[in-house]
Amino acid sequence: DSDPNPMRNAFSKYASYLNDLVLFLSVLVNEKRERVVKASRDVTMNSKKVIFQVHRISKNNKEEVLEKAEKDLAAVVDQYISRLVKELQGTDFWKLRRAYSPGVQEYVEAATLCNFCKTGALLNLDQINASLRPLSDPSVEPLQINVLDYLLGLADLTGELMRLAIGRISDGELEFAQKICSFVREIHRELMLIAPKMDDASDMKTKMDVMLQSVMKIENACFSVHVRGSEYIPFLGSEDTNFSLLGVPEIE
Amino acid sequence: DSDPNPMRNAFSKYASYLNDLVLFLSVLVNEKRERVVKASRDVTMNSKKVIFQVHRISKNNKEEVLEKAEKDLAAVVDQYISRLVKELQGTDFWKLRRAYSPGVQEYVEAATLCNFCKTGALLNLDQINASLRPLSDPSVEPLQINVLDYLLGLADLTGELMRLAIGRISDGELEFAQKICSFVREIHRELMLIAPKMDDASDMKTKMDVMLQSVMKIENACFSVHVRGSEYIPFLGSEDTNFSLLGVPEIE
Amino acid sequence: RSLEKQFQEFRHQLDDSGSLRERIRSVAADIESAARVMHSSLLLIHQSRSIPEVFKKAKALIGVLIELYGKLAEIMGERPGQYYRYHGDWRSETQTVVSLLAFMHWLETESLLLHAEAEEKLGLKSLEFGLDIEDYLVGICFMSNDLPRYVVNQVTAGNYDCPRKVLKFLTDVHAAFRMLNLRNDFLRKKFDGMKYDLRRVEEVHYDVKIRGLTMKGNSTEKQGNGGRS
Amino acid sequence: RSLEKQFQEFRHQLDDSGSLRERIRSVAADIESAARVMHSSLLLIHQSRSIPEVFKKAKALIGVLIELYGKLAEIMGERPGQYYRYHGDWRSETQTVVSLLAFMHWLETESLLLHAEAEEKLGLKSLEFGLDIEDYLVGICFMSNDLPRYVVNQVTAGNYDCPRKVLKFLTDVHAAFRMLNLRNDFLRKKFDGMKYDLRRVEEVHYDVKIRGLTMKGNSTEKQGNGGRS
Amino acid sequence: RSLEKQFQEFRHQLDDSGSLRERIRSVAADIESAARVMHSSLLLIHQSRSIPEVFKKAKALIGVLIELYGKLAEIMGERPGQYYRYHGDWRSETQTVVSLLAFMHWLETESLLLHAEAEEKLGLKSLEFGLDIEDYLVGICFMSNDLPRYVVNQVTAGNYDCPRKVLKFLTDVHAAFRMLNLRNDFLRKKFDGMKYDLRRVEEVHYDVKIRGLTMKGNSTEKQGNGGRS
Amino acid sequence: RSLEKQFQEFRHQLDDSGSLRERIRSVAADIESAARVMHSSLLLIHQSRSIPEVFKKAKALIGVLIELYGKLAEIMGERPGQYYRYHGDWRSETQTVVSLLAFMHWLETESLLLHAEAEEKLGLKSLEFGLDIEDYLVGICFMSNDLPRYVVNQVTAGNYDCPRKVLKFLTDVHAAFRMLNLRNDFLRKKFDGMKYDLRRVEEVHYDVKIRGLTMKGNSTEKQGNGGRS
Amino acid sequence: RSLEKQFQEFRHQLDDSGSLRERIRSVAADIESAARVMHSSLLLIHQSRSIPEVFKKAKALIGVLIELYGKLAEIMGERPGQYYRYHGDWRSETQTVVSLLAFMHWLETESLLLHAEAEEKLGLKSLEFGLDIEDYLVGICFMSNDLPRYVVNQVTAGNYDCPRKVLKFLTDVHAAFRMLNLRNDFLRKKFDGMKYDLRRVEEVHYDVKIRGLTMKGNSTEKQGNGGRS
Amino acid sequence: RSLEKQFQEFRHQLDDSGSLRERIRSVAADIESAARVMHSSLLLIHQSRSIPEVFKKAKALIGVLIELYGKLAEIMGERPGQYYRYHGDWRSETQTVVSLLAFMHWLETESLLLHAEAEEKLGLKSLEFGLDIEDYLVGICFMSNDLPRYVVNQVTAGNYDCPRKVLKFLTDVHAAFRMLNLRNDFLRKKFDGMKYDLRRVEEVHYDVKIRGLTMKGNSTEKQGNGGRS
Ligand SMILES: [Mn+2]
Ligand SMILES: [Mn+2]
Repeated sequence: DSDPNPMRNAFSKYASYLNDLVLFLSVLVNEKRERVVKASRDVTMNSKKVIFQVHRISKNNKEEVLEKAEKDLAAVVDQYISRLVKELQGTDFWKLRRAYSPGVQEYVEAATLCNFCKTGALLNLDQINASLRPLSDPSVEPLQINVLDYLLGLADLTGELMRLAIGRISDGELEFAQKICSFVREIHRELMLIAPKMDDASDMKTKMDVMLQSVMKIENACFSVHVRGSEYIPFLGSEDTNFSLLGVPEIE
Repeated sequence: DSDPNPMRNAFSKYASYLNDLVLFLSVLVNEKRERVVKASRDVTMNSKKVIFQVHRISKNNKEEVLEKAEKDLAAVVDQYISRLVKELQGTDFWKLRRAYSPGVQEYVEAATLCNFCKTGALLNLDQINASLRPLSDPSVEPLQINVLDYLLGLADLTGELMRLAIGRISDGELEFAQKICSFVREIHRELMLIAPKMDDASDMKTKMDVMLQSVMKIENACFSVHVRGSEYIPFLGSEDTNFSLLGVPEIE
Repeated sequence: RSLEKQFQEFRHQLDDSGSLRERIRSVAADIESAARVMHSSLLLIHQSRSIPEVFKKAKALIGVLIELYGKLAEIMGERPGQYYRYHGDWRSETQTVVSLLAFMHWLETESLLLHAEAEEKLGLKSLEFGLDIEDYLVGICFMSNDLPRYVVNQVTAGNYDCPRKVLKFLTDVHAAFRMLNLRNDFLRKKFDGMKYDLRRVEEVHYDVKIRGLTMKGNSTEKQGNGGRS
Repeated sequence: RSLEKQFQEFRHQLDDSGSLRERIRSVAADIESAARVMHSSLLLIHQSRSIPEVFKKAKALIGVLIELYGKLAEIMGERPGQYYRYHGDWRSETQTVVSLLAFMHWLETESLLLHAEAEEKLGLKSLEFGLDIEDYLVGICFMSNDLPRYVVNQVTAGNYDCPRKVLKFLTDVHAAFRMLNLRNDFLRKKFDGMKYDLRRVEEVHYDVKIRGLTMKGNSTEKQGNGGRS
Repeated sequence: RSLEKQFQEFRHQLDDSGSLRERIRSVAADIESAARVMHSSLLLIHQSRSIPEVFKKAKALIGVLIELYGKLAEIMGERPGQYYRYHGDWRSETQTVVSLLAFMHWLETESLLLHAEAEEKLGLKSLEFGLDIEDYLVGICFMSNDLPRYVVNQVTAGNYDCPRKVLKFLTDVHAAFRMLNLRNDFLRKKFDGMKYDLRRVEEVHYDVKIRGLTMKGNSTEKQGNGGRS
Repeated sequence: RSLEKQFQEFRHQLDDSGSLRERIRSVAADIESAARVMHSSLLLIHQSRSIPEVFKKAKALIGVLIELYGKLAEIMGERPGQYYRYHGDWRSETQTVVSLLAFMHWLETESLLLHAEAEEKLGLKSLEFGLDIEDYLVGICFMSNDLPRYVVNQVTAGNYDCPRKVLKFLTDVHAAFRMLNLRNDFLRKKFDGMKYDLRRVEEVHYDVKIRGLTMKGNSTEKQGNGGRS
Repeated sequence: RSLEKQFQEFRHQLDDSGSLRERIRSVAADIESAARVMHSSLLLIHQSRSIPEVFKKAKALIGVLIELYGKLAEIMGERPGQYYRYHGDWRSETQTVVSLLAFMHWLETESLLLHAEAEEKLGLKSLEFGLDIEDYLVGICFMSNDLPRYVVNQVTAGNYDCPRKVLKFLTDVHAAFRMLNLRNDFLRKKFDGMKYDLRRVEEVHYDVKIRGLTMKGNSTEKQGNGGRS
Repeated sequence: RSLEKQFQEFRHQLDDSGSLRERIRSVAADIESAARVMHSSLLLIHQSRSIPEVFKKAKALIGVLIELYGKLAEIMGERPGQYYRYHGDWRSETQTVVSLLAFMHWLETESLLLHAEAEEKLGLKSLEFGLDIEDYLVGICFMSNDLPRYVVNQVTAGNYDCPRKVLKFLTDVHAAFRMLNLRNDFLRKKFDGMKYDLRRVEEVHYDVKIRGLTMKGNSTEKQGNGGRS
């Protein structure tokens, strides 16, 4: 097919131009996309491990468990987020967002969960982003988690907090559970106002429904502990001072 | 929690037993599963590339294109299937089937497609498995593709053959298209009898529906070439002998 | 032609494995049915019948189960290396069986039925056909789901010491599970549910404790099986 | 409290990007509307009106489009680096625009509108706001979809040389696309459809050729625009 | 022609069975409506109204139901052997009716409404048009679903003996059901749900028992129907 | 030509009703947004803030809503007789608004917000533009869905008399709804859901009652309940 | 009590509008049935029966339709201003009716049935109850969907001039529709489909033209209705 | 006790009808399998094998089917009046069988297989166990779905007269179906699909006719059509 017609020539010129651009797209971006997806998957898996570690918390091992979780979290940043950052460096964050968003969300979930357990407060987006800044080569734009991924991560956080609260109640840590309850309620109220404004509003809507379920699960658990505890309040404190409500340790 | 009760001890013994068994499961198998999934994904992607290469076929480049395709196919075996085989060696093929099945199916699709284009015949399962045997360490059981994956791959092959047939008709290669048509019809008829017997019969049922669509697409294309060609059969051959039906080359 | 010949052969192979599956399913249905009857008889425990009475029928059924698993093992013996091809056909039945055995074991010994013990009870000694570990673990979770109901009914029947024992047992089992590195799958979900069982048992324990019933209970109604109140 | 403050800030940011999106969508709707009118006037080509007549209105609309893309570029200029955040909101409109421009270009020059030419026609010179390559390629596929209809109507109107030209053009475009390494996505699907366009044009070419109409046609009905038959 | 003749005949037959179905559906709608009103009046039991008061309206509606089932039987009498062809059109209504009758029966007699009794109450004596067993069983399951709510509200109203009675009843019914080999269908699913009812009633019984309310309750608030607390 | 003339006229009419719809949707979006903020501030009731505190913001928003419904009424006034043509565009927003107003009304008066009262609160006095009855009823169902959560949190905050009051209210509303012959549609489905709310409130009431908390509660604990015990 | 009074009133209103809807639906079903028979008899046109023969039955049914629409108008007359509340219940039937009338009109006059003409044919002169414009337009789209089949069968029967006429007609209708700014709804989707009809008719026209059949056809088989070939 | 006695009796009845169903399903599976083999051999018709060759295997299978339906009839004979209770278990198999028989019948006789003929072919003469009319009709619709493919492949094989014949046949069948008042169910949906088959056959007929192939075909090409031109 070596016919020397100008249009085909133009197109093969065009095709070599594609070697700069389209192949840039399909090789560089497609393969970059693949690599980013893989890196994101690793971030997800290892963030999940951190979350799992936090759920190992119990009344007596709090410091120890959280210390380990924080160490693991730091490892996620050092090993996996940094790889993601390296892959993303110099490319358009928004163009590849779908490829890395799941990992980032899961990391947000893990980081905010650890922080809440330690400080009882919400880890801000600015704080997270500040902690990521050192990872990037200073010459290029650093990876900054965007508001959307942060909020989507927070939405999932409430599910983990619910699991945590149920566990804490079983462990007799009522105050901790109540603290979680207020915190989750507050996040729910704030996100309710924000949800419809997000770019992916319909995803967020389903997350909001799940979140309300989580809030109510915590409230119901607090309720049943409360009514059970209320029943004998007059007698408590006199007879049986060290009988903590619904705590396991008294067995034996 | 260092209480010295026998049950808990039993359980921690049990838990250390899990270091042999469950952690074997969760580390060895889960991580093995992960690795097998990844290897399978690579097999899929590179088999798809082979298929794509075959679709570059045209009237005048057949040998060249198929040679390249076969080389690529051999590379899939050498580089990716062999990795899969290495991962699977010594483990239960059926246990991890879900993890590697997609890759194997796609490889079957690519291998049978190449073979059909070259020889016009169906590459048998035995032939494929024979070609894989050298990859394995002779001491362990070699990877042998099972009937189910082979048949699922064949089912998808018919879709690729349909695309091929449409392309060949555009290129004036009617006979080739008709050959494809008979071949696909035959596969459809044979699979129709086998489909309900398969382990994953419901998956196969949807594939059968798609396959019938493919068969009919080829038949319809052959039909319209035929009626168009029939119209002037009396005049053809006399005037314009080298006017091949619906072939591109005559332009210019 | 070779194409037809190949497909003919496939047809035979698949017919073959189809009829194998049929045989497996038939055995699995028998296992299911035996487990159902066994479950039925164990349910009497909630009506505070005495353990020996409750166990009589159940124990007889273990013999049936051994036989049925023997059949399965035999069938699978015909197809070496294909255990996991057909495993899905008797999974959930086996999980139920494990849960029942583990519950009986607890009633008798107040300890957890270990994996090896479960295999032994079912006559599965051969390496070829064992009890899948995940099935065992799911079975334990199922057993846990039945404990709150058991505790509630025992307390109703006056057996006030029961919650303490079950709570201790369940706490230990729960702790043991937490040592495992569970994937995000069916087993993990079942295990997550165990927390609710634990909580419910704790609540009952609390109810009993706060009323000072534990002391009384232990002396007077040791067996807790005085018939229905 | 910092929590509330943070969320308040988010609310502002999202309101902000929401109103930005609103502005983008409004421009995109205008692009869509201009493209629709342009398409409408180009449709007259199927009724064999003369090219200059058909193009008059269409060309005027290119000016409108330049302006609208200018607006988009301006809006995106306010948000450096967020092109791909909002890109989805004007994608499909741009693909349609490309298909129309490429069709006009072919009618005038019988050659393919190149990516750079398309950008130029739309006044997109800045690096910040260019024509996404995939959008360009999808646009070319859309154009291809219209060619069979064009060829059929031209032949009906007596322009017998048209199929040959279109066939040559489409064959080249198709070959060029095959050089690309397309992912298995929307673009790939659109490209796969091009084969059917090619086949249909070939059929028409065949119909014309077999009847020896090509020779006649060229001399007598050069323009092929003698009004409706 | 024979083809036309055949379709003409089909037309008659289809029209025929169409109008039959229409008549059946109209009766079924009336049954549904009567059952709805009956249910509505039975709901007052949850507000601890006295049984006679609650039953007055409900009993009147049984008369209506008898009449409606009479109509159905008459219609089906026109088509011997086709009971099961049309049966689906009044199934779910009948299941609801059975559940209401069985609930009333329990309130009056503290025993299970038997199948034969249900048929009798509905005036179905003929062999041709009986109460399908599966419908009867589903109806019993539906009744079971209402019992936990009933027990909760009775206890709230001070009727502390109610849980014990209901528990005994439900345990017996549940045990009886377990004797059946149910297919894996709707009825099986409904029956599987019954264990949650049983569990809930057990919990309420537990709540009452552990607080020693059973003793008090029996003496002072025997009927437990002193209006809303 | 008459064809063209007709379509020109259609064009005007469609553009007209299109821009009308645009205006309606813009107002509806504002209603949605106001309702959302209102809902968010009412959620503080679950954290046991005092009613006046919770209501401050919400009450201000009612003024906004009145204004927005005024706008809607004005727009519809331009199209007499077409209320139901556009009604779908603000339906679901109105249902939410009704549910919020009814919840506030109950908190203040412990009675149901009547249809006429709702219209009045929203400044809808004109006959032309009223509150559709089905929208009102769906709104009431939505309110009912929020009550179980409210009751649970009130009890946790020590307000033990709340379940009794809510139960009475919900029982009455539920009974009133049962009088209606609802079609098999959205409203019917929503109403069918109400029975689960009722059941949940009954359970909470039961939990409180069985523990004898109702007596204690009233006298000793008034915390967190500004104007209400 | 005011609550009860309110719901009693609601009950009346809902029952009222329920029975109204029933009446409407019954008329709509009759319209559907008449349209079905009419369609059936028009189908004979595809078998090349003569127009008068085909129209005889169809025309008689127009009388039936006038009567039925009269009934609808009467019913809606009882509820001024609620046309659009119930409009959905006869929409799709009306669209079918319009498509049939427009097809007949084209067969007789080779021109488009105008909206006013359609209203007149159906006896809808009153302002209160007219033919909704969108329904009219959807009906025209439906008619367009039948034209390709008509053209194919006419050509098969030897009526070679038919494609030219239909093409001209459909081109005009299509162009007229393009003037409208359609919302992204059902009508828009239907209209988008019209281009495939146009394309198909163009193809048939092309087939006839390229074979020089147009000339022959016109002289010998003017009517093209000489029975089946 | 009467409760237990009742459930014991139920158990027998349910086991009974369960094993009956098992037997029916086993026969139905055999029918499905025979029909599948039959279908597969009939598919050779698309490869233009001669009818006798194609029919050889298929006809043998009719014998198998007769036997299987005999078994079904026998089983149902044990349960007079319960035909429609179990009918669902062999419905879809029977529909497939009818479609195959009707296709064969058309190939042999170019006429529709009547209901009575279908019954006869399957050896169903007894009144007790006939071929349900709706199943027969669905089967005919299924056959219709296969005709376009058949026609396309026949023309490709040079049998140019085939479209005309099939079109005539399908037009008649379609017209006959239109006489029926079908409910809005499965059959109606299947019948609605028949018009697409009709349309496709018309198109094929058109393609053949417009090229004047019908004349040629009949005289010159008889290849691949054993007994039919
Ligand atoms: Mn999570
Ligand atoms: Mn493929």
